[in-house]
This record gives sequence, C-alpha cells and structure tokens, in this order.
Amino acid sequence: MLASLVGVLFDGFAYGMLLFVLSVGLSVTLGMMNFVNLAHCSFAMLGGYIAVTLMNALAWPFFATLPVAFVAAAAASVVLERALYRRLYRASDLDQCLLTIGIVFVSIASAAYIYGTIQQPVQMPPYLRGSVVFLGVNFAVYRLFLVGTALAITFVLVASLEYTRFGAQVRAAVDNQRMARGLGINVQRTFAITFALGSGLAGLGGALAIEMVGLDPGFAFSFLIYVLIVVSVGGLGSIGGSFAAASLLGISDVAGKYYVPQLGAFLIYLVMVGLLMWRPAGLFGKR
Amino acid sequence: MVVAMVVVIAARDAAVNAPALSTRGLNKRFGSLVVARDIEFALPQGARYALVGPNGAGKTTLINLITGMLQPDEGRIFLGEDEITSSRPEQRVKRGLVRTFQINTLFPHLSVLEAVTLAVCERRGHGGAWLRRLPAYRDAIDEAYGILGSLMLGNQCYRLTRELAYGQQRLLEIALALATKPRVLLLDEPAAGVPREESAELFTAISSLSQHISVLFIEHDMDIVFRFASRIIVMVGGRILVEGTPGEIAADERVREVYLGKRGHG
Amino acid sequence: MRNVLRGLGGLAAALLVASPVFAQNTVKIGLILPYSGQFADTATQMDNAIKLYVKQHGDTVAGKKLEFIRKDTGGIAPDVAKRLAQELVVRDKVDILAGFVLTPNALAASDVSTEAKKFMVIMNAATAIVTTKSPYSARTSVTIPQLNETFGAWAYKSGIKTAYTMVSDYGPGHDAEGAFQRGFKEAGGQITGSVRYPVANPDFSAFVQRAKDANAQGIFVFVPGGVQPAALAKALAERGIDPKKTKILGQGELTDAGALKSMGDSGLGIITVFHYDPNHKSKLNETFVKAYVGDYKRTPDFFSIGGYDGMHLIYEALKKTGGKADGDSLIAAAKGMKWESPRGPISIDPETRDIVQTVYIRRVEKVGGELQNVEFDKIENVKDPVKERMKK
Amino acid sequence: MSAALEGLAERYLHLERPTRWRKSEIAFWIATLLPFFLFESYLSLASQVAITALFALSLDLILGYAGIVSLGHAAFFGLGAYAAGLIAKHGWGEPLSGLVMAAALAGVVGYAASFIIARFRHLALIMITLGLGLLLYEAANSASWLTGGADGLQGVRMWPLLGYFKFDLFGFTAYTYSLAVLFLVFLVARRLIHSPFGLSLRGIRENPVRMPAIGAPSHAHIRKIYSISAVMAGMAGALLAQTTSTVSLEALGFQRSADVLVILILGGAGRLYGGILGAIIYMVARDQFSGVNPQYWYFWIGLLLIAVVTLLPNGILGGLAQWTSRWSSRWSSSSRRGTPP
Repeated sequence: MLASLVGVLFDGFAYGMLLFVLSVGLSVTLGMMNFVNLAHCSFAMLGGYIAVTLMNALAWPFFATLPVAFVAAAAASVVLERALYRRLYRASDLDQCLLTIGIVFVSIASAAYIYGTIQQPVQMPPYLRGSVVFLGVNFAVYRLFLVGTALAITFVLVASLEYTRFGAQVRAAVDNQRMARGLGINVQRTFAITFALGSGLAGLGGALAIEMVGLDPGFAFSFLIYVLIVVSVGGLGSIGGSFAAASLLGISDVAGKYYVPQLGAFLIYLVMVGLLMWRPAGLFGKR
Repeated sequence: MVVAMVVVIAARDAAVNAPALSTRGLNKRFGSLVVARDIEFALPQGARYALVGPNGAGKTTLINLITGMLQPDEGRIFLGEDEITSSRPEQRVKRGLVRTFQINTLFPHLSVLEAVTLAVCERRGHGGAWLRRLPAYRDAIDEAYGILGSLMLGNQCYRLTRELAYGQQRLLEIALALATKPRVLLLDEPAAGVPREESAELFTAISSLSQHISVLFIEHDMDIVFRFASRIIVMVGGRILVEGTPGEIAADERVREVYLGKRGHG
Repeated sequence: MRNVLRGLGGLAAALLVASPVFAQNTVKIGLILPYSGQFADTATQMDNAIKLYVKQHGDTVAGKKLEFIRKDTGGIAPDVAKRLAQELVVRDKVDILAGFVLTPNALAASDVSTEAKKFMVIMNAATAIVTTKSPYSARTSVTIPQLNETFGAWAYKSGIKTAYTMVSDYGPGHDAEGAFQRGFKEAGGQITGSVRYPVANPDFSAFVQRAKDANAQGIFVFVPGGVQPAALAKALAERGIDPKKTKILGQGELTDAGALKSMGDSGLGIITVFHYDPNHKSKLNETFVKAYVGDYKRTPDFFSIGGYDGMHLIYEALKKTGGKADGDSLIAAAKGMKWESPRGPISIDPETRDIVQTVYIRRVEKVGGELQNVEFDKIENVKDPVKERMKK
Repeated sequence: MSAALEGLAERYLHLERPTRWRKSEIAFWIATLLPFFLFESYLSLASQVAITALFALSLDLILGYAGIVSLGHAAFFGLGAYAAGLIAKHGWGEPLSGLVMAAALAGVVGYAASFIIARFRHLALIMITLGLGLLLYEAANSASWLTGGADGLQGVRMWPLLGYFKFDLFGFTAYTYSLAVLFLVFLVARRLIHSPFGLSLRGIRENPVRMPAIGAPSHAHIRKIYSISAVMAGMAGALLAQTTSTVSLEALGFQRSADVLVILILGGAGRLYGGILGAIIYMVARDQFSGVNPQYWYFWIGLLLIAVVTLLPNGILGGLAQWTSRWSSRWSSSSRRGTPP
C-alpha cells in the first residue's frame, strides 16, 4: 500500500517535471514581455523531431541529441523573434494569439509534410529502460533520469537568475519593465535572449517527452493546454511557481487517476480552476 | 431612558451639522509599511479643503481608502451621517462620493461626449438599458453636453479622448466626476502636469463649482493651495501632521521644515 | 417571403432530381477521411492502400473510369462529415461514398447515403451499429465485438481464469470492455476488476499500478491506435508487470508495427487479437506488403487493409453490375460477395452487409531480432455477434 | 428616418450617425442571399458559415465589447447543440421551439457561470473559462447514457421547418433557417451595442478601473452580457444540431473554442461584422484549401493568419479601418469614431 503510494507520488512528480521543462520558458517570457506565445510547444516539437532524426537516421546516442535539440529550438526561436514576434510586442494580445496560432498551424503542417503523420518510434538506450526496485517500490529508470535532469535545470536556472548580472536584468525586466528601461537595461535584448533560452528549454523538453508521451505532428497543439495550465497556476515569470505548479499538477493528476479513476479526466482541470479561483495571479504570481 | 434622550439629541445634532465626509481612526498597512495611521478629519458641507504633503505621504492612498478602492485595516468612513466603510466603490459614487485620478484614467477610444454621456447614463440608471438606442436618451446627452460646455470642452466633445491635449484630458477627468452629480468631490492632483497658468484656470473652474459640492483636492503648488483652499490638511508618513487655515499652516514651524523645506530643493 | 422560399424550394428540388442523371462513363468515388488533425495518420495509411489498389488494378472498371474526390473532416466532426457527404452528392455528383475511419463521421454520412441512395463503403469505423444506419452501406474492416467477444472466450479456454480490464473511456473502449467481459464470463471466467482511463491520456502509470494491485492472471487493455499503445506498454514494463507471469491481452492496435518499434522488448509476450497483421503468412499478403512498402516506405496496417479490401469490394461490385453505379444495384452486388484478402478469406454478410472473417490470436515474439506479432491460433468465419443477437 | 434628423443638434447626430444603416451593410445582407442563386451546391457550407458567424458574433459581444476573453465558449455552443439534439431525439422535432428551449438552457447555465466569470480578468479568466469548458466536455463524454459519448448523439429526427420545409440534401432549408436566425440575432446585437448598455460595455473594455469610479456596476453589466452571449452561442449550437441532425462531443471541444476565437480575431474583435467576416473568410478558405490539399491545408490557413496579423493589426476590419482613417485624415480630419460598427 505505502509502496504503491510512493510509486504513484514518484510517477506524478516525474510527469510534473516533464511539464515543468516544457513550460518554464513560456512562463518567464510571458511574465517579462506579456507576449502571448501559443507557439511555445512548436519549439518543443521541433526539439523532439531533431532528437528523433539524429537517433533514428544518424544513430546518435540519446544524450548527444539533447543539446542539439536545445540549440535548434533556440536558434529557430531567434529567427522567428527577429522576423515576426518583434513586430508585435506593442500589439494587442489578441493579435499575438493570432500570429502564434498561425505559427502553430504552419509548424504542424510542416512536420506532417516532412516526417509524415506517423507516430515517431524511439528506442531509449538499454540503461534508461525498465525499472529498478528500491525498498519494494518500482522506479522507472527513465523517470528517475527525467527528475534528475529537471532538478538540474531548475538549479541552473535559479542560480543564474539569482547570481548572474543577466539574471538580475531579467528579474528587473519581469518585475517592472518601465523601471528596468529607466535603469538602462536593454529590455528588448534581454527579452530576445530569454526568449531563445526559454524556447531552447522547450526543445529540450520536447526531446525528453518523446519516451513518455510520444511524438507526432499534433504535439504542438495537444500539449499547449497543459503548458498553459502550468504557467497560469504557477504565476507569470516565476520559475519557482512553474516548478511548484508542475509538480502539483503532475502528482494530483497521477494520484487522482490512481485513487479515483472515475475522476481521472476531470482532476487536472478541477485543480487548476480551484487554484486560480483561490489565487488568480497564480501560486507565486505578482500580477 | 436618559441615555435614550442623549442618543436622540446626538442624532439630531449630527443631522444638523454633520460634515459631508468624515473618517475615524483609519489605518492601513502594506506588510510592515504603514501607509495610513489613525487618519481623522471632517470635510464640512460646501468646503474647499486642500490635502498636501511630500510624495509618499499617503495622500492618494487616503483617497483610495475613502473611495473604497482599498479596504482599511481599521477605522470607519462616514458620508454625511451614514457609514460607508464597507460599501462597494460604485455604491459610494451613487451616494455622491466621487474622485478623480492623478494619472488620467479615461476611456481612450470613446469620444469625449460618449464618455461623459456614459457617466450620466450610469447615474440615471440607464447603464443596463439596451432596448432603445443611445441617441434616444436626449436629456442625458444634453446634460453631458452641458457639463462639457461648463468646463470649456464644448468644442472638443466630438473627438476621441486619446486625441485630446493633455490639459483637456485633465478637464475631462473632472467632467466625468461631475457627471455623477457628486456631493463630495476628491480631486487627486487635478492640475498634475498642467502648466501653471492653465492650472490656475482649472482651479477657477473648480472653485466656481456649486456650493452643494464639498471638495477635497491634492495639490503640490502651494500658491494654488493658498489661493483656493479654505483649510489645509498636511500629511506626512501616513499620518495627519496638522490641519488649519492657510494662515495657520503658513505659520506652522513643523510644516515649514517637513514640507516647505522639502519644496525648497524639490 | 414564404412564396419566394417555396419557389426556391422547387428550384432546389428540381436540381436534386436532375443530379443523378449523367455521370455516363465515369464513376465518381468520394473519400471522406480525417486527413488532418489527431487522426491524420489513419487517413494516410488508408489512402495509401487505396492508391495502391488503383495502381495495381487500373482506374477503369467495367468500362467506367474511376474518379476520386478526397475530403478532409479534420478529425471527429459528424457535422462536417455530413456536409461533405452532401456536397459530394449534390455538387460533385459522386456515385459512391467511401473511407470513414471514425464512427461518428460514418454514422452522420450514413444519413446522406440513405437519403440519396448511394453505395457507401465503410473502410474502418468499427462500432457494431454503423452498418445498420444505411441500407446502402457495407463494411470491409472489422467490428470491435467481433474481435473481443471471440477473444474473451479464447482467453478462458487458454487457461486464464481471472482477468482485469482497462480501456479508454469512450465508445470503442466501452464496446471492447463489454465484449471481452461478455465472452470471458460466458466461457466461465471471472473479472476481478476494471478501470477506464481518459481518451487523451498521456501517462498510464497510475492505471497500470491499479491493474497490478488487482493481480489477476490476465490484464485486458484497449487503447486507440497512435501515441498511446507505446506509452501504455512502457508503463506496463516500468511497473514491472512481466508478460510471462501475468498475461497481457489486447486488441491489435496495442502492438501494431509502429507501437512495437517504440516499445521495444517491453512488448515481448503481449497477446493480442486482430483481423490483420502485415506479417500474416500468405502469398497474397507478402505481395501486398511488398508493394506497399515499395511505394510508401512503411508497413501497411489495419487501416490499409480496410481501404484495400474496400476498393476490392467496389471494383468487384461494379464488375458485377456491369458498371451500373446506383446504390441499389451496387449494394445488391456487394451482398454475399466472397474473396481472398491479404488478411485471409473474407465475405460480406448478405443480411447485415457487415464483414465475416477470420480472427487471429497473436503473440509478440522476436523474429530475427525484430519484434513481430506471431499468429498462433485463429477462429474462422466470425460474424459480428451484436448483430447476430439483434436478429434473435 | 434620417430625413427627420436633418437640422438636429450635432450632439445627437454624433451619437446617432454610427447607429445608422450604412449602404455597405445593406449591400452585405443582400449579398448573403447570393448563394441561393449563384452557388446552390454550396448551400450546406453557407449554412455552417452562418452558424459559425452567429457563434463568433456571440463571442464578439463579450470579447470585443466587454473585453472578456473566453477559451471555453464552445461550452454554450455544445449545450445548445445537445439540448436541441436531445429534445428532437425524445420525440419533439419541431425546430423553432427546440431552438428556443436550447437557447434558454444555454442562457441559464451562462447566467450561473457569469457569477464566476465576472470576478476574474486576464490569464486567470482565460484559463478558468478553458477549464470549465474542458470539464463540461469530460462530463458529456462520461455521461454517454445521455449524450451517446464519443459515437455522438444518435436518433436525432427533425421535423420540417414551419411544418413545410424539409431539411434537404442541398442545405436549402438549412441555409434559409440559419441565415434568418443569424440576421434576427444580429439585429438584436446591433441594437444592443448602440444602446446605453453597449456604451457601458465599451467603457468596461476601455477602462475597467474607471467604471466603478463613475458609479457603474461593472459586474452586473458583465453578468448580463455574458448571459446574453451564452444564449446566442446556444442558438448557434442548436442550429448546427438541427440542420445536420448530428451532435458530437466536438461541439463542446477546445478546438471549437479556439477556432471561434481565431475567427473573431481574424475578422476583427469589437466590430459587429468582425465575427461574421472572419467566419466567411476562415471557412471558405478552409473549404477551398482542403479541397485542393486535404492533408496540408492548415499550412495555408496558418500563413493567412500570419499575413493578416502582420499587415492588418486588430483583424481585417480593424486594419482596414486604420488604413482608411489614415487615408482620410490626410484629406480632412473630420470627427472620427471610436469603434465603427
């Protein structure tokens, strides 16, 4: 009983960590620029496809593909930021929605055209498959790896936000753009960089997600909802918030499905609506 | 018995010369920062009071508390003799307690006439009416037009709010407030950012308002304050430092050092 | 106003009457499939097979040139499917409606088939009742009860006495659950418990844990094809359920080629029931698969075979009617038609217009380092049990 | 009408002018009859365009005028659809009364929901509407005994419209019916946004902070418009159910909510014709693109959206309005309107 409880909590947490990696980038960029980027998951999908291509076509080892996924997504985001996003920073958020939805459509179509509509098969290296038993509890190796990665990312993010000059600029820009400008921070540039890093993380998340939730052209749309949930519940621009929200949602989702399966589909939404009614600005949100 | 008598008498007295607006022991904290401490003052019917004090003294916060945009931690607020401490902002407006904003808080894409007509319609309770077209409410439109005329906006009223010159937008701030037929009017730096000569005009307009309207205005320009205020309330660090006639205030040492001193190098 | 409408009504009626006349030496086939969206891949696989069949048999049958018009429903959208069917009939003057991966869309289009008296070939939609909606429709795929009731009975005979079922919480899932439990219980087995998970369910670990805790001798699972089979199989492996001890039973989608690729050895030992597998041993199938892989660089699946046999049915029916393409002649010709398909011998039940075929029991094994579904048992001439009961 | 207005004080004309019927409007509504004569074979598409337009119009009232972004508006569309479908399924196939009942139900639920909605703004509001919508979807899915679950509602049988016009294969009746309802609802919406209430709504959109400061009960206004919008969305859903005699879970789905939002923004939110124009352009484009290329049509739709945003801010109508006003201001800066209808 206790064993299964621990197992369930762990699985939920691992799932949450996946959501976290996918969504943290969006949270920061939204918080800083109030730019509604619904195409965030398109970058994740890009990362996923990069990883798949490298593994299946070029037989790269899984780990080697992760940084490439990150870089590719980041690079793509820079291009788009220059070409399109930049024009709409001052536009209404509705226009931003329209633009980014358009990008989602295009990305899905392109993925379907290039890779076909087929579900991309991936084979994890043996040492990431199966599960280890510890104190009678089953831990899936891959989920352990996922949790480790996510924690590492969180640590790096928090550390760099707290202790680097750039991090300070980002925090300033998130707290109060006008003031940041006044302090002579180039918010535009800061944002562009943050945006690239955030998208890169999404790409990494996309690559990590394949093993757990698969990858097909629908990804850019199907995960959008979950990402938005994490961002809104966590609170805009708050890494800690995204982390808390993601683990909370992941755990409640899995635990709910285990203990009250008839509520399985409802739970994640119930939790979200409840939390947002309690704290409209999100768990750690200021605005 | 006797007590009852006293109460009755008290009530009658209150009814007779109750101030238009009064507060008792208002307190408000943001975490450790105290923004209002034991604020007590009374604004008589038809008075013209000025609220002055250095930046961050808590003037705007006080207006937010009075108008219900902030809830006080302790204390009570009275409009006439009835308490409004817990009533919602729009209810206070309906009862005649109205404010303007230091930073223009207008309707950018409404024409000037539309904006004021909106306020008039809301006061007249047409706000939810959707069976007849707006132009059918002529007397509302006429009233709005009249108000704009009285504030020298008559020839601007067909332009979009966002296209108005800044000074005119300040006037529109007041026009919107007047459209709600206020009994008590709280003006938060009505002349903020307006060049001096214009601000004098603006205050002439204000002081020529009907004597049924009691006015409390925040203003930094002491010349203006001394010219237009019958009494002056000086706030510092979230508390009322002193209240008195312009003469008294001008003579007051503490005011000099705290406030005028500040203006010296500000 | 009303007179005007009446006038226009007359006009419309006139056009409607006018429509079926002509289409002299072409036969138009309207394909309604979810080419885009969540189910796009099913459409791709089916359409590939359709193209392949036409390529192999030429696009002229009984002196008539075949013309295809392809329409996208963008997923489950009966309103769209119905509209497209209407437009195909009214505007494009098609003679045959075909395709239909998704049950709701098939049901909606059936109304049009009935009203316009158009032959309709259902190449996948697998809910039992689909064919009852239009007297002009025939099915060349499979029905869920056809597979799983048979499977339930077989499972008990094979020595599994207790079973736990877990299915996707939607129509097909419920059908599969009901059918398997019925077959299993009627044979004498005992269901120790059951659970339903959301249709779009990214993470199965929780449900698998439940199933594990129930420790039955067999776990019956049903998931829609696509993303989920692999995720489910992985979850099974991760939670340490060993197919050699606890039998994992499922419908074929669970272990189709794509799923097997990504689930890897965690799939070994899973037992599934299905009507077609690309590794089915027969001359016909080998040539079919060879040609298919040759053209599309991937193995066909049950959507492909549904489309392939669907085209065969259309061709043969047209030959039989000598090219007459009206609904009554075609459905008459289709009834009772028998042929040898890559999946084995199949026929169209003259009464229900539904498919009669062999049901295969397969186990996932390594064949030359490749995971495969290896057939080790089969039940022949299986009809859809639901409609059999309806008759009684 | 307009003759009587001559010699009226400018202040009345200023507020009266935007409420007048423009020639372009009249031309537009006449044009909506063209499909009957020019494209008979597109009538069923036309009817679904009209239905989507109605749905978009209902969203426009809350989003475009009161500034309430909703990602769950399909909830009311679906409620209407299922209500109409169930009524017809259980023996009462009369369309008009069914339409009214369905709309009423949607309205009641909308009113209940509005108490929650009015309390939130921004991202929280979007996500709460989204969440409520998804919850309803899941509920409908699990209540398959009532809704038929994923297979969709079966056995919907509609009676002829007005006891005379069958719902025919051409979609002739369907379009007539949908168009008539759309037009009537449009008239109501038009009157509404030109009323004092409409002005108050624009006030809420323009500056939610100032509204209470002029004594406006914003929450009450929002509850009211939200309920009205729900009724209209319910009507749209009911129309779809009746004209196709099918209802499926997708009527409640996130996809539908997202699509209608895109359609409205594309056409131009806050403009009476934004939703209608958006529906026409989006659905016709989709029909044409997917006709040419059933597998990758949404690539072109995507490009269309991107192009519109970059070239015409605030949607097609908004963008055009800006261009024209820029153009006209070069000649004469005559009194300009805040929100042209």
